[in-house]
Amino acid sequence: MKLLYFAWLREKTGVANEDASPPEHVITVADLIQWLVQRGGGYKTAFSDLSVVRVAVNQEYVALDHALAAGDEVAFFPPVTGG
Amino acid sequence: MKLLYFAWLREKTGVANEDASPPEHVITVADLIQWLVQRGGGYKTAFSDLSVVRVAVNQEYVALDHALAAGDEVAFFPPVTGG
Amino acid sequence: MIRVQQEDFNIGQEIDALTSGNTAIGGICTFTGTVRDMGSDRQVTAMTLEHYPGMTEKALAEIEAEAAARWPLSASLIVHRYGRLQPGDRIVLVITASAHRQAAFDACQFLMDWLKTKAPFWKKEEAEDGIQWVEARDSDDDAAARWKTDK
Amino acid sequence: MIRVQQEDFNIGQEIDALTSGNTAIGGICTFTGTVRDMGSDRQVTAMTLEHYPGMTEKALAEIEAEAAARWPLSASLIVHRYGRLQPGDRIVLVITASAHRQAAFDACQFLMDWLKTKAPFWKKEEAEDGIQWVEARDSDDDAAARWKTDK
Repeated sequence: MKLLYFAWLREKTGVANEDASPPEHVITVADLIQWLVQRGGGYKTAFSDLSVVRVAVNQEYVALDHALAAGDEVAFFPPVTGG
Repeated sequence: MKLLYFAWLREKTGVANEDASPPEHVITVADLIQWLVQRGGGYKTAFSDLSVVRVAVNQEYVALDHALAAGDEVAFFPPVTGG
Repeated sequence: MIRVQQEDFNIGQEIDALTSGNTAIGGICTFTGTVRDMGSDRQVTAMTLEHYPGMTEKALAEIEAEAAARWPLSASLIVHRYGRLQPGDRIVLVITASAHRQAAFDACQFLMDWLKTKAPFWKKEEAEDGIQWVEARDSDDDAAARWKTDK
Repeated sequence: MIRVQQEDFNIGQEIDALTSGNTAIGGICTFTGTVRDMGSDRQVTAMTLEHYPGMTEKALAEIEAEAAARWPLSASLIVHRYGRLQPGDRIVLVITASAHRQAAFDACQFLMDWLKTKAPFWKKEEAEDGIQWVEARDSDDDAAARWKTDK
């Protein structure tokens, strides 16, 4: 599973992208976030307020209860501010 | 009083502009039109359907009951179709 | 600013002249009207735009002033051509620039709607079956009516 | 057509490339977003636009396809820049061309509203009092919400 972080989520985690192999009990996006938060440090800070975190799986927006599959590209980023 | 005609009102009257001295009983735009219609010919045809005639006095849209003054510039034209 | 002219205009140059160097602008909306070959249901080969010199300039300046009063515009421009035009030719250009995107969009649309119903221009279309004056459309009146403030 | 690029664009050239020769077009609407020196209430000296390569192109193409499905467009273009920009610089360009004026206006506004809320770009502003990420605005969500078809 490939994880990507953008904008201040990238800055807070200190990671732009990483390969991750979450344990079997990680089914949904919410599970994945919980697993990342347990790493502590920047991850805990980055995910402290999920109301300002958006998630895309394979480049499509998804909700927190979206079920993940092996090989997914999961991106975390704040609400967009382009245009 | 200067009278101007545009688009098909110009074509039907056969006049682009003319100087006119209507009699004293011509008070409003409606009176002026009635006076012009009495000339017959192209004028009668041009003003046969007032729902498609617009009037500007001194380059401002006015209604048929607008009172005229000596020296006014009175323009007759169809609903506009620019843009 | 308003201009009534026979000559064509260059949209890019007009935008630059109107907005460049003004760093308070956040959005620029433009609308360009062009001659379609398919006018009122007939194949149009050319058209001629007649106008009322004097009143045209006055009407456009009034419309622009009203837009500037209703929206926070940094700059605006209306250019309207007259004379004989062919399919694909540009007829009219409206540019509105504002700090705010919605103001730029709304003012541009307001100006176009009012141009269509108030500015003294008349189109005469040439087609294979003859020449005729274009009739005003109710939809243009409806479009303009939505901006009435007394509703 | 969509493009995501670091380089600036020329509005006039983009309009010409997209529309010239197409005599079915009656109206062309464009919106250009530019960098304001007064961002979120602070004096901005520069900004950097980060994006999500891959998803950006996908999101823009989807948004454009939805506009083409909803309105009778003859042509459309979205160009969005990324990288470091300065006040007055162009950020985004949307062009919509249609036989009908209202369709061109509506589609252009729809595309801008969705770009603002869906396209994965993030702005970081540099000002005298420091550097900070721009926060999303509720007004942009409200603007996008009016196009929802299920309401």
